[in-house]
Amino acid sequence: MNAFVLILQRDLRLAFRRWSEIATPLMFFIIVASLFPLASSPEASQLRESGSAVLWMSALLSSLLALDGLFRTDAEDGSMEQLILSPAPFGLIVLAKILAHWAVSGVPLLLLAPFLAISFYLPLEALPTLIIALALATPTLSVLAAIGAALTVTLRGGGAIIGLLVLPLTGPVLIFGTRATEMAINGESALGPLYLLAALAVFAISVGPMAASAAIKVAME
Amino acid sequence: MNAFVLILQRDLRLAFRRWSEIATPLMFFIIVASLFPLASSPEASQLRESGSAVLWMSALLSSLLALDGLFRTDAEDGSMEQLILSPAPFGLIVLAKILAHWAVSGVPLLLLAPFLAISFYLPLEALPTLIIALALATPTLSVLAAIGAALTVTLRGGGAIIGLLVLPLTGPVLIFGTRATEMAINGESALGPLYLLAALAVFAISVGPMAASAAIKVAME
Amino acid sequence: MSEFLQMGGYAAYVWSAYGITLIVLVVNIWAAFRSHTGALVRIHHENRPERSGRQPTVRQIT
Amino acid sequence: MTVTLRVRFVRWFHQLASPPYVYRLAGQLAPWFAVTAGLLLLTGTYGGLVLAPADYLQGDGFRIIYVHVPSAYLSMLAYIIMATSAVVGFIWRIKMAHGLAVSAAPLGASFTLLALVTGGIWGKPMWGTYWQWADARLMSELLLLFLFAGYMVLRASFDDREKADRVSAILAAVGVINIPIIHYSVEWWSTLHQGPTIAKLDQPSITMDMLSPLLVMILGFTIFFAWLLCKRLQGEILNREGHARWVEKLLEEITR
Amino acid sequence: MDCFSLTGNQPVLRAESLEVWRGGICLFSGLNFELHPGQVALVTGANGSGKTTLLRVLAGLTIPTAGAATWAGTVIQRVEGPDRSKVTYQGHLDGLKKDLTVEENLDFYRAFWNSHEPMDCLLEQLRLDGCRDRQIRYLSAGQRRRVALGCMRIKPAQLWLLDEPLTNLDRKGSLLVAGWLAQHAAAGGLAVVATHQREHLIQSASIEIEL
Amino acid sequence: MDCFSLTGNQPVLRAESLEVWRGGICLFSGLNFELHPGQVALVTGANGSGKTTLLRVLAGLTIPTAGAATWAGTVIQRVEGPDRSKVTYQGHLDGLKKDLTVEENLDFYRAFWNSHEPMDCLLEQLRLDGCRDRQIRYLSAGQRRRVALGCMRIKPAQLWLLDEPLTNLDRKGSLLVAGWLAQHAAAGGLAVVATHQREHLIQSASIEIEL
Ligand code: HEM
Ligand SMILES: Nc1ncnc2c1ncn2[C@@H]1O[C@H](COP(=O)(O)OP(=O)(O)OP(=O)(O)O)[C@@H](O)[C@H]1O
Ligand SMILES: Nc1ncnc2c1ncn2[C@@H]1O[C@H](COP(=O)(O)OP(=O)(O)OP(=O)(O)O)[C@@H](O)[C@H]1O
Ligand SMILES: [Mg+2]
Ligand SMILES: [Mg+2]
Repeated sequence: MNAFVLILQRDLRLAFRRWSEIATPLMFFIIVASLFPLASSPEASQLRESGSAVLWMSALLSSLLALDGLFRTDAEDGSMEQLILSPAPFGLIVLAKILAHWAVSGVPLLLLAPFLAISFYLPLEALPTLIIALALATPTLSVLAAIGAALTVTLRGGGAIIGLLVLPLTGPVLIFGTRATEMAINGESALGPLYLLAALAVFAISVGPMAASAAIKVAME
Repeated sequence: MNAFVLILQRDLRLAFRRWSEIATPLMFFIIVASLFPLASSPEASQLRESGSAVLWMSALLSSLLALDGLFRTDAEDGSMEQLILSPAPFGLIVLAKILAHWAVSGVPLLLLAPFLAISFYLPLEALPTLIIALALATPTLSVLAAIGAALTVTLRGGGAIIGLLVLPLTGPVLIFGTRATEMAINGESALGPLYLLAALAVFAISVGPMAASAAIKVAME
Repeated sequence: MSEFLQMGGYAAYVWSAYGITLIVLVVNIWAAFRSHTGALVRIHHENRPERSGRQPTVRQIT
Repeated sequence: MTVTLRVRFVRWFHQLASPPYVYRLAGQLAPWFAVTAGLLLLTGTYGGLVLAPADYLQGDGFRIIYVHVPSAYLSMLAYIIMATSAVVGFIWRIKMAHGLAVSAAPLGASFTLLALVTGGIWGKPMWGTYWQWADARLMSELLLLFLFAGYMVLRASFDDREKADRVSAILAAVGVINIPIIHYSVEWWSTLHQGPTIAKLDQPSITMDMLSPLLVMILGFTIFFAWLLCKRLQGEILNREGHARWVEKLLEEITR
Repeated sequence: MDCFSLTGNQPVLRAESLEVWRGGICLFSGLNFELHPGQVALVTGANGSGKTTLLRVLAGLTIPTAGAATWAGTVIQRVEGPDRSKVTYQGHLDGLKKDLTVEENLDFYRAFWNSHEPMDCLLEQLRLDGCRDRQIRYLSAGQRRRVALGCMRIKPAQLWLLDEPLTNLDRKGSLLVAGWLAQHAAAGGLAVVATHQREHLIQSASIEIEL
Repeated sequence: MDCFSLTGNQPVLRAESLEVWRGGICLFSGLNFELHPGQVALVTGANGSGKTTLLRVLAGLTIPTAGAATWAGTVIQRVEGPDRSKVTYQGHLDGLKKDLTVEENLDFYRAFWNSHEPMDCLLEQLRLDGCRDRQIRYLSAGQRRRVALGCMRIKPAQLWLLDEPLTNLDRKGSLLVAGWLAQHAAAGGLAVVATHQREHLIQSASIEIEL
């Protein structure tokens, strides 16, 4: 448990040391979501239609983007070996790293999403569902991205390959997420897809860190 | 000139040594462009409306994504110092690196774009304009991304900060590019924005490598 | 007077625009003064770095 | 005659690179700027809100012009000042020029924000919407805000000030491309946003009693900007000079 | 140095006919040795002879092709839980975070290894007092190595596995490490040290393994 | 080794009251020296004393706070064009591409420096013949250093700037480097070498700069 807290603390401190790193995925999220309407035709009705799609796509991208270095930096400076050799279970350490990543990428995204949704003219009643859906989806996305990062930890250019490996896996998350948003926009109850999102999140968090830690150990051998 | 060819050759070889690196931005491009219709409602008329926007956004993102390591790997393994100390002008070497990057990220994108455009139900008559616009825009995007990569070459998490620095710079390219596509879709002549795109490309290619090389030299100091 | 305040029906827009402008100007003034006095205070509390120019030795080996 | 002029110019140029001189100059100019800016802004506001007649199309809503246009114009001016002085600093290695660029950035960012907000507020009664994504001018003005932000974030990520100066100067220079696009976007594409209004003085599309408060406001904003630029520059110089002898002396004077 | 709670003279680290292959080449085979408490082993050999590989096998980071390394009777990779904190490994890479300061790096490992050693004395020994609040990225090569050695030293482990610890160190640094090794051995610790600077460390060693 | 076309005894590398500050600390100041053709300078000093910084200044990669380093009369940063290929710099990092093989790395630098030296003999000297087609990522630390030294050696430069070239090298490797230095000096070359292993290189040196 001690190790968990320590890793969480260290990774958060590293992220805050360069505050630009926290600001950047967010800025990215905003910029993508605001450039998009520029590139498409500007009518409000249209924006609402593709708004939720754009929100989800850019949430996905910004949570994937920041993940390249999650394990790579540790592997390249030799800390990973020290972490592997620690008495604490390695899966727990990996979980702490994922949690830290989510705290600096996922949480601010949740806080920003409502504003973007409003600027895309999504109806106000849909907001709670949208935020719950994002809150359930972003941890899953982080775990998935972490598995990708673990698989490619000693490969060069892993940053790009992560997208390749992980994007197909994010399909279900995106489908349920946008389905929930759409249902909320149409005024229906979105409980169904939300339950499915929650199930995905539970599954990802319980299995993901183990898979990622196994992959790292093999890659580091 | 010798140095130019050598760097081009080396970078292409490095890219092909890990073929996944070439495949990844493409896969990314395809997946984003095919997940998008999934995430939004799938009607043909709608798709056509956002089709060109999605095409441009994903072209932009995929050309930015692969760029993180363009100078960073060289800086971290010490090759950059050797390149700086070479008798050849450093701007030329940077240009070669950008060209190599464009060849493995931009060119395949150009080849794929028509298929995607068709799958988004864009009118066939708009295709030539779309491809010319992409052909003029992608080098500019590569140069801009290279400037971002150069500015952040010694920063940790530079990968993420690049987005913030480069996306505002890409604004004009996106504005002109989507404008051209839109005009072509409406059956008008898109010569105006295409000329502007060409001007931007010429400007970017003639000034960009100098800016990037100056940035690298300062950052490595 | 109240006619003036109503701005021909555009009161909300005009007054909010002017209000926000006032706020931005005031915040700018405050921030600029703080950046100046802040620098003064910081330097005052810092202690001066001592200049310890170590003299390297150059030896001929015979 | 010309020789003495040139000598004088060269000496002046050298003085401009000397921190204590610039610090003192900025300190002397600041109060004058403050007073002038205050007077101009007060008269301009009075003229704009009270004296100018209501617009025959927009009614009293048009009065937002007196804050919107000056802030929009100043956002661009601030960027140009920032970029030019950064480039000058880069080429001739003048610390003071970098200091000027750094001081202009947060001011420029705030005026950009102000232009966006006042424009948005004005847009609601005029266009029926606060924001129009596809309008190139609005978009490029937003990008200008991001450019300012990027400049400041990039600086913050370097621990070495000189490196930060030189690297961020390159970013500032590259971003200049955005300025003509902001300015000409309304001419290139007919969009929602107003075309040039003031520049066409020969065929005034705006009457004199509407125009004069606007000019006063523009001048007032500019001098206000100059005032705060002086204050920020002073702070920036102190940050850079640290414990130089003249700073120590200055501190002694102040604490005494 | 406190003494480790250990039962007398029994061998604690043992290599049993270790064999490692890499890319179709046998690096070493039939490697047998025993290391008792209080003994330091020096691993020497030409470049590429397998010193690093041997140390990684002993740390449980690499699985040998044949044979086994055991620690107090247990095969090394199977050592779990608190017993793992009895081994420390310092490789060619330093394991430091470039964006954290010297003190923050040391603090992290101190908490991570559950150590209660005082830090001031350690920093003074390493002559890092002046760099305490400096980020690792601004340190010189030798200063980084010193911080890494400090992180190693702070872990209260009985078995030290050190891969070329003298790299980039100046003369005083080398003497410090040699002193540490002697001290460690005297307190009943074990160490396996790979090095090319045999002459600096041979005094403290009791076994030499030449690959 | 071919002789370099140089005019007799005039000083070629000269440091004039060099001074470098880092983070509010003066690393060294008032450093003056001259290096003539055929001379090798050894830079020694404790960790963090500024050896790497001095070499980077001499290579034109870092700008000194005061003073100047000149090469045949020109300030080093202003040296342009073919004259730049008269200087070679080998730092703490090796400048190799991990994904390319030994041969590919050497080939690249050979073409890049416009060199026509034969490679087989070099590989044999470095005892890398067996690793020719192996990617750098699979090499041991010392083998990587050997490849880097090979890349350095292949550039037909007159001034060598080497930062701790003996790091990770075994005994034979150290002897090889010392031999190269002697050979280089005999052929009229110049070298500035930072090292902590003074005893291995002092024979070939004619000036020692202690920071
Ligand atoms: C968020 C919305 C808006 C933004 C970002 C914005 C931005 C700008 C900018 C950047 C300029 C300076 C252009 C230049 O000097 O080249 C400007 C000028 C101007 N704007 Fe806006 N604007 C907005 C909304 C509006 C609205 C709603 C109106 C009036 C209906 C308006 C009227 C004007 C006028 C009259 C000028 C002066 C044009 C000239 O003389 O060149 N703006 N605006
Ligand atoms: N995949 C591989 N294919 C071929 N050879 C390999 C592979 N991986 C490692 N090797 C070889 O195995 C050896 C690894 O040796 P190791 O790193 O243990 O050497 P070392 O004794 O530590 O050398 P040094 O003194 O240089 O650090 C090297 O000769 C290396 O070339
Ligand atoms: N930004 C900075 N702030 C404070 N100190 C710095 C900064 N950058 C470098 N230094 C200090 O400058 C010195 C750099 O020394 P340099 O790398 O030249 O040492 P060196 O003689 O090569 O040492 P080594 O033998 O360890 O390689 C170090 O003491 C380092 O701590
Ligand atoms: Mg080794
Ligand atoms: Mg050094």
